[in-house]
Amino acid sequence: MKHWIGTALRQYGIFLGLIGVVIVLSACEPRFLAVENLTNILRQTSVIGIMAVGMTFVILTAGIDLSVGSILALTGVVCASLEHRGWPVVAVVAATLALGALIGTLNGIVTTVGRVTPFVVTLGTMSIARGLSHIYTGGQPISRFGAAFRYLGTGEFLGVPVPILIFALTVLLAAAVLRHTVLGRYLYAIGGNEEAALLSGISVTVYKTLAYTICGLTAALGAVVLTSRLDAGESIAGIGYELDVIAAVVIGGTSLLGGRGGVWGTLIGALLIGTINNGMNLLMISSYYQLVVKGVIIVVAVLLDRLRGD
Amino acid sequence: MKHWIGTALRQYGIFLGLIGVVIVLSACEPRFLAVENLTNILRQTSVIGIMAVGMTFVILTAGIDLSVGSILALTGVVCASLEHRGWPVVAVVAATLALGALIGTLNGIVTTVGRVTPFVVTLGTMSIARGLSHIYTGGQPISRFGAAFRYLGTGEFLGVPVPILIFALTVLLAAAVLRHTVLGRYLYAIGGNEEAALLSGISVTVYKTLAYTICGLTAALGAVVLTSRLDAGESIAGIGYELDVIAAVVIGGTSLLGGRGGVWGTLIGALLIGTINNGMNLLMISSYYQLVVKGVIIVVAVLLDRLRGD
Amino acid sequence: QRAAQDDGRIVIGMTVPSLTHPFFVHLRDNVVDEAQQLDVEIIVVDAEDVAAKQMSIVEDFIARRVDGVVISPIGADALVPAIEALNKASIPVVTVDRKVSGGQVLVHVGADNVEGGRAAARFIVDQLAGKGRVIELEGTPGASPAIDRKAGFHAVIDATDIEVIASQTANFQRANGQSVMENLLQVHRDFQAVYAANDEMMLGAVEAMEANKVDAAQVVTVGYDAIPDALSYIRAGRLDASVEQYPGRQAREALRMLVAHLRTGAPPETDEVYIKPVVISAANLDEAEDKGVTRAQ
Amino acid sequence: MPSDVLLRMEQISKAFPGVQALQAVDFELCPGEVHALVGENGAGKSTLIKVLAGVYRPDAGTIWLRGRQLRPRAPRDMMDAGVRVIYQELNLVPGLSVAENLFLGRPPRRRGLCGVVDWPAMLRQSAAILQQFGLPLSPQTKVGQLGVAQQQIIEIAKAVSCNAKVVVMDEPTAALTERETEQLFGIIRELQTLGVSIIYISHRLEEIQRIADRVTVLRDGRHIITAPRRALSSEQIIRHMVGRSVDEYYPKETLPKGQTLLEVAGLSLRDVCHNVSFQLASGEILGVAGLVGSGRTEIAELLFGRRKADSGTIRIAGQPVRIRSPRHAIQYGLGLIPEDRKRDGLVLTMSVWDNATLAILGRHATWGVVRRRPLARLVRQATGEVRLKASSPAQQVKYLSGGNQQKVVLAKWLLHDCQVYIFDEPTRGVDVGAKSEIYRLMEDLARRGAGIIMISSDLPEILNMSDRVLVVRAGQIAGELQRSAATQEAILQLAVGSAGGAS
Ligand SMILES: Nc1ncnc2c1ncn2[C@@H]1O[C@H](COP(=O)(O)OP(=O)(O)OP(=O)(O)O)[C@@H](O)[C@H]1O
Ligand SMILES: Nc1ncnc2c1ncn2[C@@H]1O[C@H](COP(=O)(O)OP(=O)(O)OP(=O)(O)O)[C@@H](O)[C@H]1O
Ligand SMILES: [Mg+2]
Ligand SMILES: [Mg+2]
Repeated sequence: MKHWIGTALRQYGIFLGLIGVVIVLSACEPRFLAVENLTNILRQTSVIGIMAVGMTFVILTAGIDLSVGSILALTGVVCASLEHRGWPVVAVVAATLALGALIGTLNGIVTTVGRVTPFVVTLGTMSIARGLSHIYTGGQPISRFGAAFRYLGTGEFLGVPVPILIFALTVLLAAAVLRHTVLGRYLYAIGGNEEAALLSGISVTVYKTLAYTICGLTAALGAVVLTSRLDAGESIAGIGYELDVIAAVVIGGTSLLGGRGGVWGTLIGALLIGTINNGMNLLMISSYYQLVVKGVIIVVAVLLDRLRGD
Repeated sequence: MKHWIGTALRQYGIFLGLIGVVIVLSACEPRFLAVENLTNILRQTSVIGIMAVGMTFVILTAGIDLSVGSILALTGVVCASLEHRGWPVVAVVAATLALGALIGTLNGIVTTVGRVTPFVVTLGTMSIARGLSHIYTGGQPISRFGAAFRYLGTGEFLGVPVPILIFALTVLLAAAVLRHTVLGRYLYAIGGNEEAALLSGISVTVYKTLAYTICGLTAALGAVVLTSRLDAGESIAGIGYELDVIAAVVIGGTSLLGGRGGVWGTLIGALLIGTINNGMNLLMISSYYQLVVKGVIIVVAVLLDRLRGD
Repeated sequence: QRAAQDDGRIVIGMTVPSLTHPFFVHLRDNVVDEAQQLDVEIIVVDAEDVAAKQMSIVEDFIARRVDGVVISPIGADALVPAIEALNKASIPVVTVDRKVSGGQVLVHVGADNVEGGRAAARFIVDQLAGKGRVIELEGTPGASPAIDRKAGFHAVIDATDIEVIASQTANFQRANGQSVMENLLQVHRDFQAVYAANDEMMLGAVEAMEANKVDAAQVVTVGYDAIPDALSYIRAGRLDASVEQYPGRQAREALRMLVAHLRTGAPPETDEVYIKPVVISAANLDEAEDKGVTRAQ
Repeated sequence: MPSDVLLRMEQISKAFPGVQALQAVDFELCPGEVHALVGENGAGKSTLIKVLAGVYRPDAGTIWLRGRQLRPRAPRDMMDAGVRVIYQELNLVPGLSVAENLFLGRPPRRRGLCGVVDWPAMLRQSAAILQQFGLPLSPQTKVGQLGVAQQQIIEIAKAVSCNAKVVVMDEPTAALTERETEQLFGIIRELQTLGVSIIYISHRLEEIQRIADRVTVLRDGRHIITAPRRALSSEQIIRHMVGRSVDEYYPKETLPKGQTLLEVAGLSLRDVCHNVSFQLASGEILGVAGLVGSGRTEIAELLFGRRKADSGTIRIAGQPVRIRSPRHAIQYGLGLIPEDRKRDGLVLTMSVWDNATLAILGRHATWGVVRRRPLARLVRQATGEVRLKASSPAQQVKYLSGGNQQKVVLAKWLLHDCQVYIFDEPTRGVDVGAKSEIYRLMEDLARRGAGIIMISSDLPEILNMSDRVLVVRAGQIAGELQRSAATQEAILQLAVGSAGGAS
């Protein structure tokens, strides 16, 4: 198991890149390596990270989902309003996840059955879901939740912050699904060669759709964590997240052309982005220069990874 | 020639979708079809459209360029400051275009020689170029230009607004390049089967890089038009344009997996987006509902296109 | 006389920089409400923080032949051509909140972001008695309110003994405010005040401080925009203050003056209405616009 | 041995992670010579020519052309030096026209306007080339619409039509029928008279016997022998290749016919096939012969639900069925081994294990979780049966030699218990040793009661393995021959339609 994770990390991720960034940062700022700060990074990465896990499924099939940020907003405000109506936390979470999965499934169906390229479908959904969340809330945040709900974003379990736990479980579960289930193997096959998958009797329509369902589901899970963490559900949440989420997946080595990559790489990709953001705050780089530094680091980290082989 | 354009339009574009949208809009709002309004749409579409032409080259090779919005900003502020220094307009334009082409070439080189996936490279450039433009201007716009420079964005030539003319020339030139030159054909070959192109002795590195060069060039051309039109060069110009530009290309039927599509489709894609935005404003649809309507129209227009065949 | 054209109903086009900022949502809500009272039709279009988009929206308004335009320009310079186009089409235009640097504007109703920044700084200087360390959260790099609010803030604070120990951007977003503050707390524990260029970031920062066991009562916290959420934080004692620019009042005033002009043809008495930004704290909570009430359906 | 050597490769070594593909291999080529390169699947033949072509850089060794040392860094370099390669795997751009593919990398340009393609000239020259190769195609046809054989001919035409000094052909005939093969030999002879040298790779030893001047045998990446063709018999070549003699080429025995498994009546699809009717019984091997482009593959695709017929009925075990998709076909007990492994058969980015199990994963899962252990045993068995040479089941299929890739596709369907197997060019690119193994497997399947439709362009294979032979011409069944009546002449006659056959 341990060995297996290690291999996977080395194989997919830009492991060296992340290590490099960590080394530089800890040299510049000793407090970077403090346990609290590392926890901090993980906690901050959790929302994007959870969403990126679902996105990995979609990208593995050579698809893309631009609507995750908007799904996050819509499910987030619905989640917040259900909590306000006094629903029990379990029901709130279940309903939120179901809504996310539903929107994802719709994305999938229009893509597969309607044979519209996923970029366009999810671009449409991105706009529609954002509009709906504004309409639902009238643009005002829905805030102040009960302690039970806030536990999901701010609580700790055995000393580990709950968002980190949720993130970790999502990654582990996704890795297991991708590796050990029919669904996972089929998604790789579809992404690698859709024609061959079809001729092997795989129901491409169903499995591709499932990838979008999962992506919608994780976006909703991200929404639960974010809403609880911020103590507010906002219709403006998650604007621009699609780029961060896709970036985490792609930096983590999953190919936009499908069939290659995995969720361990995505974990590293998300951590790399989170670490860079954290590090620049710690080093107090001013905002204009942050943009330059961030861009350079991303490219260099991935280039560094090239040294590794091939 | 005329026939050929017609075929191309029908082949690639979501021509039916655009026609459908136009019919609905002119039924709802008679002023939509007024010449001034149609000119209006073309003028508004020109900047995104010009950039989308270059993006088509990149996407045809199965690449992507996220940095176009930032290149627009950086070249735009440089263009503005050169104008302020009293350079002749021709020199200002030439220098701006050269800068855009240079940045594009850098994108291309890191992608091809460094073998880093273009998504990551241009994500980095997006951040770097944005930061540089903020640093260059200190965040302050550079505005008020001479009449000669303003002619490019606001003038008319034989009754046609100059931005529309530039847009039209760009599309025509690009269509000719893609169809009739070695460069164009090689880009299709590379996007269709990179391995085969390489084994046939095509210098994949050089031609792929050229696609990014062209994309940077058109982003700079867009910057010239925009800067002149707004009478200001701003470091925040073009934020989020990458999505609009890529959307125009993809809605126009060019495949993100490369090798299929063309610049006529891109033209229609850009016009479709421009028409929707314009129409919703004419129909006085309120902002939140605009998002929903826009999303629905995009998806439906592309679905409508499916009816056409296959 | 313009209003007599077509069906006789006055149609107003309005465009704001971004409806993803609660400030403009509130402004929109008020203006929509006011339009109802004035019996005019209004459309409010979001320019998504892109100057070129705002210009296109204005052009569409001209094509639609609206009777008047209310605009809160994204950039003072970049929207001048849009104003000039309106002038050319003889459509009267008023600006709200932010100004433009050229063209003919019927009237400008606004508050000054630079002045608001100064007010926030003065509040901190008062509370800290002129000494201490402060953390600043900036808005989206390059955005004009981010630049103006920062400029005003520094104009005052730099003249005192108060030290700005960290200045980082959180892009006007709550989630970013939270994570940037969490990060800063890793290296900074010794500070007495936090200033954020909008409430969204501030509220995120407050959440971060509370979660990290920083005693919020010991820290002077000042946000900007006085959004309802922020007011409720102030009421609960979790936030000290927020700068109020009265967007509702601004918008209503602007619309009233525009409609009056359209109905009577008379120019307004003044070409600039200036609303002074006020720092709202627990002491003067009722001076804030009650923003929950006028929410549009 | 001729003294004037055109091309010399000395002590070439090349290792890939986990395999030493080439170890100090020497190879030389004289002007106007046809030099055959043979060896088992995975012996290193393709690797050697890719080193020559500048695709791979060798770990050690040197390449000399006309006494000058070359250090190719990209395929372009060797092309400029006059070396043209027909690769084993098709390398065409599916979205481009035939004309553009023929001139890929060297389109005719307008005089005076460098960089502008001369379309009229390109179309004209393409039409001439197509005519020369007997392909009744418009130069504007998209290559993606063509069958494998036609694509292969285009590959050949592309390489041959540009005045090369050396032409390398890596299994050019694997997908071709007799007629096209003859045509190719004609072209090779023509090239020879022009002084062009040819490196010829094939697993069909009778071809080697016919055209080669010299033969070089590789085994496990090592050079075994180079000798004039006359000095080596086919048996000797095989012994050098495998290190032992291979017995019993075609293990065909006639089995008693069982009940009818599949009945096809009146199957038609516009422009593709007309009124196709036949039956298949349990235990039977039904050979399907025909010329390239005759529509055999299309008939298979219709049966398998990849295309939808306009009319006609299909009965399986007596029951009429409507097959709507490949998935559906599989549920009815059909299996299709497609002719184009790269396009339709394999997920190149996945491992041998994943590819082999793709069609049966669903059946070996509990609650969607794959039960690996029993599967692993099955995979081991199947890959053993086809004699797959791979470093491990985890190896990516992309890095297997062509023949071994074909074996993975075979293994995939052997693992799937089908009632009816449709093999479309099953032994394409497979070496002699493994070929007889595959024939034995087909026999086994038939003995177990399965019915087999074997589409093949390899006439000896058809003649020796089929109980019955269907001959397809222009999308129609031109005739049906019992095993006793099936001769090369009879089949060819039906295929080209020169004389009326039984129908
Ligand atoms: N790119 C590669 N990466 C890793 N291994 C490779 C690669 N290419 C070839 N090999 C391995 O090198 C060995 C030789 O392969 P090669 O393709 O040269 O065989 P071949 O003689 O052409 O076989 P065939 O008759 O099946 O085409 C094989 O074991 C193959 O798996
Ligand atoms: N998608 C398609 N569109 C149009 N024509 C097609 C298409 N696919 C195949 N054809 C045509 O159908 C005919 C039969 O194709 P194909 O070459 O695959 O037959 P085949 O008998 O299997 O021969 P082989 O497998 O030896 O190439 C050819 O004339 C081919 O051009
Ligand atoms: Mg080979
Ligand atoms: Mg065939």
